[in-house]
Amino acid sequence: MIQVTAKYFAVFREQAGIEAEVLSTSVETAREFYAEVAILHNFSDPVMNCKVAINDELAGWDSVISEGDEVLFFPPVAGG
Amino acid sequence: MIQVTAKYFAVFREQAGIEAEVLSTSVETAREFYAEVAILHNFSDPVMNCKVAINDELAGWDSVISEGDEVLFFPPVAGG
Amino acid sequence: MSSPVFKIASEPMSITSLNQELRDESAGAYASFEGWVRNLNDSKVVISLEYEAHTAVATSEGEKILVEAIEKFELIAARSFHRIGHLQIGDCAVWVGVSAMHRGPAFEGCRYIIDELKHRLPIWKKEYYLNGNSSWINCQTGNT
Amino acid sequence: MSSPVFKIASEPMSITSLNQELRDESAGAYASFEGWVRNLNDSKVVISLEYEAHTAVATSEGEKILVEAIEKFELIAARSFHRIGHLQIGDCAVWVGVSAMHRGPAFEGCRYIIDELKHRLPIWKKEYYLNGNSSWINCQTGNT
Repeated sequence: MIQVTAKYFAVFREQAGIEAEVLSTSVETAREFYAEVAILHNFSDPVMNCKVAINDELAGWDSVISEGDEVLFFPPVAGG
Repeated sequence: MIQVTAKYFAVFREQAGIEAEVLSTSVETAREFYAEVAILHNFSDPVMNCKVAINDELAGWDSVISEGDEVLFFPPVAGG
Repeated sequence: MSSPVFKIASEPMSITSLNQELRDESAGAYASFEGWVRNLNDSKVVISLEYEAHTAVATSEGEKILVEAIEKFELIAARSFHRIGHLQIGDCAVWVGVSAMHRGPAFEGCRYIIDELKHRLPIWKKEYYLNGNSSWINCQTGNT
Repeated sequence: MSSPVFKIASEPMSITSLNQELRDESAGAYASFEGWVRNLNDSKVVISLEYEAHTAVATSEGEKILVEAIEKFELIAARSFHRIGHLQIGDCAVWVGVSAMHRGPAFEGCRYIIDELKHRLPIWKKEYYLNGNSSWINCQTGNT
């Protein structure tokens, strides 16, 4: 198990009711970690509409997450 | 024969050496009138690259010209 | 829809206030184009240039182009001016601004207007070169 | 080529001075886009809206988009900002400005930048409606 910080933005933050939390997980990738937090907080957006950043850098959903990482979950964007 | 004022702009004015002149002509259309002034002043631009206005309104080259008209000869344009 | 305004201007214009005239509560997109006098044309060094226009015909033709663009692209508003007289490198020679609900029509309408202005307005440009020569340019030759 | 600058801005910016930063003696064309807050989205009356961003990621992704556009369209320079915080109807939420030798690349580069910004920046919009409701918007739904 590793300890990872999950951070939530915009509608994810509102749905989760918190900005960030430290979670213990046995998953390997950002995609699997999203599946876990989506169940935890009832997120319904599929990954293809969302983005993930690891330690403030945009990352692919198949990136491996490591002990101590901050994983940022970005719901569908709407700039402009 | 009708009396018509020919007005020249930009490179036409420089080639003709005058801004305007009153000419007597027996032609019927702006196109034929241009052919006459082109010979008179050595204009080499074909009508398809030029424009004509009659009494300050853009007109087609086949417009009929009448006694007292002002016919404006516009060389190839270069706005912007 | 506000009525379109096209101006032949012998002095610099305030683009900031023209931009304000395009505003509308339903406008989500604004696109603009500026033509700047540049220092090279056809690999000759340009030091300044002179624009001449037939003001009455250019103004009515310019307004016609704005109306066409508003109808064709469902723009909310459109404005444009073209400078005449002696301009220096970097001066704004022509400006087009449009507002629309969405960005697609704003870009397309703005592009339509500048393309038509360049081909249809009775405006002529004389370039003055570093070597002391000058030459009338036409839109078949190099151009912005 | 000047280095591109993308900014997440919590206060209004001076577009006039940003325009100046794009100037270059070889630039013949300038194209700009502004996204304005409009009063209707999906037929609901909007009274104001709130933009939230992840500033660090949005800034680096924004700069990446500007660099892509400069290379792809041979732009001379490109700048952009996106506002965050609470905006009112008519406020400028996003601005893109580019300069190029000619107008084709200027229009295409400007369009490329705004299209990419809208899809790639971690920025979120919450609309507040006349009826007291509010809702997070995503770019699959109605948009400028």
